[in-house]
Amino acid sequence: MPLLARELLNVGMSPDALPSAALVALTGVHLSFGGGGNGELKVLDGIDLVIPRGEFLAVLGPSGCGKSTLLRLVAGLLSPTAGSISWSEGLIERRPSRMAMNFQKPVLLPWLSLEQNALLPFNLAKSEFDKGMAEAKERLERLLQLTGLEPFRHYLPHELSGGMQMRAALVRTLIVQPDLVLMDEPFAAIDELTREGLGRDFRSIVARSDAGTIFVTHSIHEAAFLADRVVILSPRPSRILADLAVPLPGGERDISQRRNDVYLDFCDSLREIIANG
Amino acid sequence: MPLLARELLNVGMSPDALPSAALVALTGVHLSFGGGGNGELKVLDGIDLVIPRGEFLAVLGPSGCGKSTLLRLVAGLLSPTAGSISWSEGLIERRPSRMAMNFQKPVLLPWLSLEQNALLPFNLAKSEFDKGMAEAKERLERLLQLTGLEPFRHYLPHELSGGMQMRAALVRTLIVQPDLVLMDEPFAAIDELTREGLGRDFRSIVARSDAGTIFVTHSIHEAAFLADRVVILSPRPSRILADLAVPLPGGERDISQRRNDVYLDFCDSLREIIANG
Amino acid sequence: MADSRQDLLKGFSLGLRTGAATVTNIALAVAFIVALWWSIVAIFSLPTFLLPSPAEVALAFFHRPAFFLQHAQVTAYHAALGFIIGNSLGVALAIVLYRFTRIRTLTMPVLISFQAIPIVALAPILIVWFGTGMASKVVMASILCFFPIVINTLQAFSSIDRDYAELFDFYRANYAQKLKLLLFPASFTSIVAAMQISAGLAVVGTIVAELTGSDRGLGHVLLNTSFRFEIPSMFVAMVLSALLGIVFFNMPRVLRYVIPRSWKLGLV
Amino acid sequence: MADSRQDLLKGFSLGLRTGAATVTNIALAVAFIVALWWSIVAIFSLPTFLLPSPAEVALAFFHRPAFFLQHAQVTAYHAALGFIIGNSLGVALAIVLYRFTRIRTLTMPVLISFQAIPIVALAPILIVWFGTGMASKVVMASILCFFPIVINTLQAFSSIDRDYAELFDFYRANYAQKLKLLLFPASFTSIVAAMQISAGLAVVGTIVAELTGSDRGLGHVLLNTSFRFEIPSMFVAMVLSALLGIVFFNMPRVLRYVIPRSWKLGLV
Amino acid sequence: SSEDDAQAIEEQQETLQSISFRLAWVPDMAEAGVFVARKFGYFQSNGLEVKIEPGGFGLDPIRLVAAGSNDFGIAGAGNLLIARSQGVPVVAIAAEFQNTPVGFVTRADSGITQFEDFRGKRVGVQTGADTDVLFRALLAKHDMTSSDVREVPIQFDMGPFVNNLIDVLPAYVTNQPITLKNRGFDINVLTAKELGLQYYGNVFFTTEEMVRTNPELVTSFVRAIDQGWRRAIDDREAAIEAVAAFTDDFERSELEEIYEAVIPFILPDEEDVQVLGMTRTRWVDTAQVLIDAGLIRDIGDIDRAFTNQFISQ
Ligand SMILES: Nc1ncnc2c1ncn2[C@@H]1O[C@H](COP(=O)(O)OP(=O)(O)OP(=O)(O)O)[C@@H](O)[C@H]1O
Ligand SMILES: Nc1ncnc2c1ncn2[C@@H]1O[C@H](COP(=O)(O)OP(=O)(O)OP(=O)(O)O)[C@@H](O)[C@H]1O
Ligand SMILES: [Mg+2]
Ligand SMILES: [Mg+2]
Repeated sequence: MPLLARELLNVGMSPDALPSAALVALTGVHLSFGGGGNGELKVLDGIDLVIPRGEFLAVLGPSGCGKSTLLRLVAGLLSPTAGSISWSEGLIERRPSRMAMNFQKPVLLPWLSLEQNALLPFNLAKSEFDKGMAEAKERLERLLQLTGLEPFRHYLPHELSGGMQMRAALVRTLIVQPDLVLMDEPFAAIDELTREGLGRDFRSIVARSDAGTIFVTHSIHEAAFLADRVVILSPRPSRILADLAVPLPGGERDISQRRNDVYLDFCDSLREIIANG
Repeated sequence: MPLLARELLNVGMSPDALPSAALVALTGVHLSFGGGGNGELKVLDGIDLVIPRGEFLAVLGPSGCGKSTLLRLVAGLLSPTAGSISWSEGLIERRPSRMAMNFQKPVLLPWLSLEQNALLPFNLAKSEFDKGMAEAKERLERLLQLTGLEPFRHYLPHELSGGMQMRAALVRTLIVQPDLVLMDEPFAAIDELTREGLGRDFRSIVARSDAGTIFVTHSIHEAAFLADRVVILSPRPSRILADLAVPLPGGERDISQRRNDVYLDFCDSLREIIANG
Repeated sequence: MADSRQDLLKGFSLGLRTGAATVTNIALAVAFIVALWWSIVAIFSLPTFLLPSPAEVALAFFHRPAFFLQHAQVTAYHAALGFIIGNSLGVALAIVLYRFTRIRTLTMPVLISFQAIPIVALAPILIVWFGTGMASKVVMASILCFFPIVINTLQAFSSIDRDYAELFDFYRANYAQKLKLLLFPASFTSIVAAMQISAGLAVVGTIVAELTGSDRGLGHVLLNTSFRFEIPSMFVAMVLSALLGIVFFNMPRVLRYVIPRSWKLGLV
Repeated sequence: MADSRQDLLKGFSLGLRTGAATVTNIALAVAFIVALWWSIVAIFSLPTFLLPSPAEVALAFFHRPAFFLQHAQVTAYHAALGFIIGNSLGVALAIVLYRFTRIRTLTMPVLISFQAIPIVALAPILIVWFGTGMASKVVMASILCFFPIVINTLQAFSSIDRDYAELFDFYRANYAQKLKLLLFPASFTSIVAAMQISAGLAVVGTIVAELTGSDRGLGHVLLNTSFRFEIPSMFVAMVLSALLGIVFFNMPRVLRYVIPRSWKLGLV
Repeated sequence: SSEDDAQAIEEQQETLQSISFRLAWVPDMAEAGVFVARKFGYFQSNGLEVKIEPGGFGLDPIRLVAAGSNDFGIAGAGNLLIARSQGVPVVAIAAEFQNTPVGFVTRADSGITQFEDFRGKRVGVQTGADTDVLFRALLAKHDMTSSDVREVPIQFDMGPFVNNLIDVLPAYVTNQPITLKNRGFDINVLTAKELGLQYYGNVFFTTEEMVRTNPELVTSFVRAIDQGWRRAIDDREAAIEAVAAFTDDFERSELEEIYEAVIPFILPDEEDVQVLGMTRTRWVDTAQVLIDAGLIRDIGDIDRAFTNQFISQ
């Protein structure tokens, strides 16, 4: 069992007794996809993981190891084959006001403009939001500026480039201010410079709130630079290879830290764990 | 006009008079998307570009600048608003045997298994291929091994992870052996280690043939490491900011060159051009 | 290549684009039919009582236009009511059946078996239950409209991309929201196409009902003129029913201009 | 949540899954209808001539089962032929119309106007052209089948994702390949749904044709028994036509097991 | 031997002339003579091979015969006159029903026993049908208009009457009253004749052209049905057997009842008229009914609407 999880979980604790600091706890979670002509496929093979309030957790792992599946489990969109997951109160029931998710694909509704797509969470769960549409619209403006999508607000999804579609999905995710944010490779289709800027901005947005974050990425540097803690998954069937705190200060971070030796060494060690996993 | 293009093109040459070493030449290509309620959008603003036989060209540029659009133009799927494009003989007409394209999205047919999707080009243009299905199947096996998809050959697309879908599309693209390969961020959804491996393998595959390659990527390091030449596009409306030869040897490359100072400096200079663009 | 792509991507319109273009196309089509008809009559030198020429039919119409138009109006009114009722109920049922799989499993065979009962055979019973007045006509038109809508709507709902379903599940959208923001917009063109099919059936259903007991409507005119051997007048009724069909076929397309706008407005 | 997702994603089957489940469901549905029917008769104490009880209808059937089954067989045969012809022509026309936009623009209003002419009124002309025999029945069944298929197939073709269109254009797929590898597989469930609609219409079309001049088939039995007020026998004919409808409705589903497999085989 | 017989028939068939014949409605005892002619070889012995085709809903024998789809047909005499008034060249070659079997049925307890009693009552109207024609003529004859009764549009089934939606049911008295009585209804039957109308029922007809160009064929045809009807009238068993051989729609007991009801309408009720024969007087009366009903303007060239030339004297 990884270190942090062991700290937070008393062995033998019932899944409902969630430590007050924790948002989600996974205990011995197994998941298999089954049947359908291709035989059973074991994807997750005993995952123990706790996400505390206010923490930014990055998840690294080879393609197809089960990262998206893990996020789906945390989001309550899938149920584990074995093991259990417990959420802090209201987290599941009050999506999307308390939990937000950025899917690996943009999943924009083709008949709605960028702006309308971005406001979808509000329209789907009006009653959940304390702050109303006015505030959402203010936030929309800021996010459109941030992502450089302002001139395209009335474009339909098929008129946007691949990266712009991902950014539009990002706006939709961040327009709510939840307790837990699930991000599935949000910056994969975006160029390096924009990506760095967006990463920094994203971290400062969640750092200012008390939100916890699970951030799936393929970039070791991005994981190390953005997160407070990095979890590395093994190839399928996936177990947790490592669960490490990032040796950088909390709060906002600036680009200069990327030349920092501690940071570069940390990246190298992550790289080594992955390569040997 | 960028250097290489000037070398290859005689000023005032007719678009049909393509230098024998060139696969494609773009001359003063402009492209706008228009009308549709959102006004005109200038995307490409005078692109001159020549892709010689056997060259690996990387294209860098901010999200939404027009990289995918440029590939669509080269592929003959769009026509320029102004300017002209000429192809070496048969390149357009004999797709996919002489030109292959890897789209930014995987675009796998949902009702076909991975394997069936990968063999699609052969089924669509049987008569174009000198070498028959037997050879294609051999190649399929090698590519499935290379991409680690062998155990999933009978899976349907929705049963694959995001990265696996991209890899499946890659198999479909590389199963033919064309003169020109167009790659639109083929490794975007794939983890770093796999990505490095695939990149190396991809380069060695095309290096062994005489194929030209246009490779759109968001990663400066990837561009510098894989390509013979890098083109940097400005933000929309796009022009060519720089067109630079990569100071690394041709042929296959190995990972040690990534620690090479010449390489690192080159990356820094690319980075600088992009940042100031 | 660029062209062939454009072609393949061209939006679905059944060839009836904007209002003006629609009218032009229909005019062209009508001209074509009339030409064809006339040449058949001429080439086979068919007698009036088998197939009158377009001129004879036109003459019969202009002999008493008000008479024909009044009856056509009655049929149009009943067909429109039947269309609205049949489609509303059909969509409503599809909504329920999509939600409750168990009910769908049990209900479909029942519905299908009703669909296969020839309405002409049902007519006498409908007359007994709903009287010879308007109700029996409207009921028959509704019944004919009903099935294509139910089946096509269910089909359209079921073929929506699973990624969207996941998105809406994540956002805890309730069924009403799924309907409004996902199922309907995504199925819109399918449902309009189904309504276009049922629009024609509404006209046919009304006329068949009028054939089995009515003193008004095009069905009544058909029956009466065929008995009086006024074949050109009978063809006037047939031509009017065909024209009604064209008008009805284009009615659902109005939805394209009305509903999506309001959906969008409702959203932002 | 996981459950509701499953629900939303559930494949389209109109509640009729595998062969065994289908039979069970139909049996349940039939039992339900019979129970409902019987209780209506009992509660309102309806006389036989208005609505005979299931027992009376069953009695009428078992009085001369061979008679009814022979006529049902004739109808089934004609309807099946009409179904096959109508659907084949319908799909063929949709293929042509989708390819040639200009033709589509001009043809649709013509087709629509034909659809809205009540088939009963057309009967004399069809009889003159096709005779009183089998041909006129098959033609009418085909005509009724034809339109839903054309319209739904066109609609399904037109709603295919543009990314796929681009892929096929890049690979220079010709129209035949697009049809075989993209348009048909992607529209498969839509086309099956449309065929299910037209399967019911094929039965109705045949019976209507039999009402207009025939000495065989369920339509003939309906006409005869209704005229002679043999209401239980008339209901036997109606029940048989409903059962035929159920059988026909499930026929297109066989395609699900046949065609996709061959497509796949053709591909690898 | 039977083989020789078969060969003989085959040889004979080669010389037979094929014609088609369209019934007015589904096969019924009303065409017993035709079926007897078929069953007992009278068509063959007259050199004919006859294809008998049923009528049905929405199908008009006059249009089919006039268009050349069929050679001969059966249709209401009234329809024939209406068609002729529209210029359709068809001509009656033999009467089948000397009087129309059309009439009205009322409930016994309704007290409706004559046309005057229709006032204010709910009368079923089968738009355009013979019953409608007779009803309009009767209105005119009694100086009534349609506003004197309550018209209810119906079709050919008895549902509305049985369910008491109407008081007066237009009916074929050879048929529907039997059904109603068998179902236990107590009814009055008013035939057209009893109400004072002289009106032919179904007649055999062909085109003027056929009469002009191929009178031998018409003669053969009429002779065959004449022989058929004479046998049918004399031999109930033969009639029933012949109808049952053509259609399995009826049960034997029904056929007997209908036979008894049909024959009186076939038998001539005028002086010097034989089976299938016609008179100018009754054709004029028939036309007068149509004139009263507003369906034709005048009797026109009534003499050319029918011909007795093929009836054996
Ligand atoms: N069909 C279209 N209609 C209108 N605008 C379009 C269309 N396709 C692309 N665009 C616009 O063209 C611009 C360039 O798009 P393109 O897809 O080429 O960008 P890109 O460089 O590939 O970006 P990315 O890196 O995000 O994929 C974008 O601003 C996009 O909005
Ligand atoms: N619906 C499904 N049916 C069967 N197998 C599935 C299904 N969904 C996912 N899988 C399998 O589960 C494994 C993990 O998938 P997942 O999407 O979680 O990977 P991932 O770590 O997100 O990969 P990537 O980095 O490529 O996105 C894959 O092998 C995939 O084939
Ligand atoms: Mg994933
Ligand atoms: Mg792109």
